[in-house]
Amino acid sequence: MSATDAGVIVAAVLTLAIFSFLYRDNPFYRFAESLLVGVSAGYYVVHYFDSGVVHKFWVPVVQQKQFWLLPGGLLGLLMLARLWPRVQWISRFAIAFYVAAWSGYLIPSVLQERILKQVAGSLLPAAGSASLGAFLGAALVLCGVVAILVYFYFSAEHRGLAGRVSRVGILVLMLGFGASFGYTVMGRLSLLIGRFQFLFQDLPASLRHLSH
Amino acid sequence: MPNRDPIVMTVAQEVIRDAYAAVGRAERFDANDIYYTTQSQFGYAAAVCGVMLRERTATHFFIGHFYAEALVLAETGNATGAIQIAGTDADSQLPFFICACDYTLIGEELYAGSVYLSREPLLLGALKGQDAAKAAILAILLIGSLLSLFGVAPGRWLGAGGTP
Amino acid sequence: MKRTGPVLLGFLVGMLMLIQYFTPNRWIEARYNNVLDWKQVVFGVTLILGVLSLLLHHGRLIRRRASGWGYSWVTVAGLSVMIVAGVLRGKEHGPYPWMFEYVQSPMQATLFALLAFYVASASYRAFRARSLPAGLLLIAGVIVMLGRVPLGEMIGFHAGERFYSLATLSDWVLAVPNLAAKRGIMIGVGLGMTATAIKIILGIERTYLGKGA
Amino acid sequence: MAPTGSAWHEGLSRVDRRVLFLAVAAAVALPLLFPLNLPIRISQEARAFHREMEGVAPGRVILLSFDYEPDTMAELDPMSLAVLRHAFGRGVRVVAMTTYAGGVGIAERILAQAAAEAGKSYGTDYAFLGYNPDYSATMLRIGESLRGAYPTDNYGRPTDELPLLQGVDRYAEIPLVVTISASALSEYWVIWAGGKYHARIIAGNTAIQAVLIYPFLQTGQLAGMLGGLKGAAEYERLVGRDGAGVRGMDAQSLAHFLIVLFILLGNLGYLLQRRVRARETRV
Repeated sequence: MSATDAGVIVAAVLTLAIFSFLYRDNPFYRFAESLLVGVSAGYYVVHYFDSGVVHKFWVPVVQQKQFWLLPGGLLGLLMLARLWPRVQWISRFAIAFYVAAWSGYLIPSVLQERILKQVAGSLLPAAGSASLGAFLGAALVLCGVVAILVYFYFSAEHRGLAGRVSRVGILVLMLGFGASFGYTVMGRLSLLIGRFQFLFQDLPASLRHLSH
Repeated sequence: MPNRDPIVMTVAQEVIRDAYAAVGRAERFDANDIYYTTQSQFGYAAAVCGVMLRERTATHFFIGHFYAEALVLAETGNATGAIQIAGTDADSQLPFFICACDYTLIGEELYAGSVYLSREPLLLGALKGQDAAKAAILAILLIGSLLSLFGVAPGRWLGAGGTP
Repeated sequence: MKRTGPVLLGFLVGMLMLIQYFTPNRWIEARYNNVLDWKQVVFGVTLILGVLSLLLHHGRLIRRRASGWGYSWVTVAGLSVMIVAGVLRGKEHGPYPWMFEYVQSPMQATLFALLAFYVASASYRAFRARSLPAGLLLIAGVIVMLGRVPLGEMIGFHAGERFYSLATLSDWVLAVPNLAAKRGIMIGVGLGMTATAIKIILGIERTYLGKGA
Repeated sequence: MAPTGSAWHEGLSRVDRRVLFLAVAAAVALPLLFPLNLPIRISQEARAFHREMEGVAPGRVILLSFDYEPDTMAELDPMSLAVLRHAFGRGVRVVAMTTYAGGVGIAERILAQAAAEAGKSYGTDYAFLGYNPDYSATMLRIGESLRGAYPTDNYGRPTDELPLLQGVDRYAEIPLVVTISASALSEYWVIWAGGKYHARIIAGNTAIQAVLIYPFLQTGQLAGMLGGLKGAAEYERLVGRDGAGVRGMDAQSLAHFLIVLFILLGNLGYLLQRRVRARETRV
């Protein structure tokens, strides 16, 4: 029996163990769940160490003599201080470095890509430059975005005009969430189709190999 | 409080320890209540569902950023009959929280909620700042659209031409 | 030192990463690259830390014979087998890739596929048109679901030479109301992220540093 | 004393979950055993995705990022395989990477399959850089230097020695970035790689993520997009090699109609109950 066929059979048994959770929580499922938690944690720690420490630090510093990476190693060690409560405060330097670096490079890119370009994309096209249908669509998008921004405007009470506009905002939001719901159902079912394709196609193939 | 992200776990332990201390019950704080389960998304969802089903918790708070496990948590929690309050900025998960939870904070309402509860001057200031920015964006949208109706293309000033 | 040190370091690093966006200066660009490399190493160590705390958590369960400690043995066993296999035989051959391919992958995929069943039961039991907004959510969901599959694309009518089907309606729902909704949320959340980032750099937001910061 | 008239719709709302589960299993399993081969309509986003891939000159190197883990491989494996078949078929070279530790095993399996089919050799026609922790730092670091972000490839070989990467070190030298992503990774590629470095990006997404990135399609920050297994099926048809995407479409159709039926039945039961309750309170 090849490693692949054995693997497919083990995979099929574990797949059924996870599906058994649908009937109810049972030892067969809990064994599979615990095995998954352990195996995936083991997989991740080997990869994190291999890529984060070996490939990204040890090899470049030792073999390629890139000593500019040494402070990174030091900050990594500072993070390990979290393991001992008495010196836990040392790890704050590593956390502060990590979170502040992320915050620094976030501001310009998020402002440009998630805000400015989106606002630019919501402006109406010049009159006559777009077909009636496209222009109508752009106008509806503009109204939708304006209404939603009013809905998320917290400094003023939503009464009168602002109240009606924010009411339109929540309705547009719901149409958007409806589209998300439809697509999410599509995605989930595709994953189930994938598992059934495994059970109905890959598993029988391996079992046939065994019977020869 | 099961956790899926090691950094969030360490921060959560600190924040909850401070919260216990703030109400004078520092002795009730047990660091083991805030633990790490797994980085694997679904190992985490299964672990949390197990806690909800086994310990019959009365109230579930799903606060933060969620991915696909949101539906598993909300559906299982709904089945146990617990009160469920959700707040997330993951708009792909909001339809399920809206349908399966008693109340859902949508996107920014989550941040505004913490400001409303804490009345923290610093947080309040940040909220006011964001609202001012929204007012500015609303102005740009309306004025910009009027301008572009008459042939002036304000999109260029906003970096719309950024893509090669 | 315990408090101002991290906040000062955060301010310096945050400003460096902010300024690099706007200047072609070689020195700043070099330090920007360094910070990116260091950040990846720190994140790698943090992730390892997370797994260690998982090991400690399950170790405690085993020691205390807490309920379900037998399952903790399975978790610790799975973790150890993977680490030993990874260290001894490497990532490319032996039990390590085999366990990923035939133990971790199928189970992770199946756990996700469970959602298809949960979505079905939620559709039947939880998705009620209690109010106008909830009703709109369901109508949009049904339109998009039917319009994106072959069977649904055949339902429609001919007007002139064009065939208008559920797919055309679902394309419109995705390209107009859905686009406006996602864009509205995106702008708001983008502002929130920017505000939080500014507070972190200026040291106003320190909760992530924990007690006494 | 519950009015007798409400008996059958009381039953409607008290159907056991497991009956629903069996119905879903049947709706998905039957079409896999008895295919219907329904026609597939191609969307504009998928045509744009295909056009972008066609626009890359043979011999150039594109960046393909496997940004997903085994939990969504059913939706995304068909896309990554189709992208590799399309690229290798046109003589386009591929440097692959992943921002998920769980993506390494997937990338190796699909790269090996596509390279074997097309007779491509590692190091010259394609390479795999593996996983780097912290995706935002990785995406930005690639903007400065691909070899700086990945000093070695997934197998420990220094990236300076890979023939594939000679003359390819920044987004400017990469005509197209293709991300096959599960969660918000396609959005992050737009923010980090598109923001400062103006990379040209197309994204293959899970259905749930696809619906979130329509704003980026409209502004052109994303040049093309595939959405879910339907997107994979559309692209497979455009590339001319049917695969798991096309094979799954019949089951997808049947299952969707079943879910819509559940929603209608659930709401029917709910409305009837409300009318019965309203009549009771008036009595």
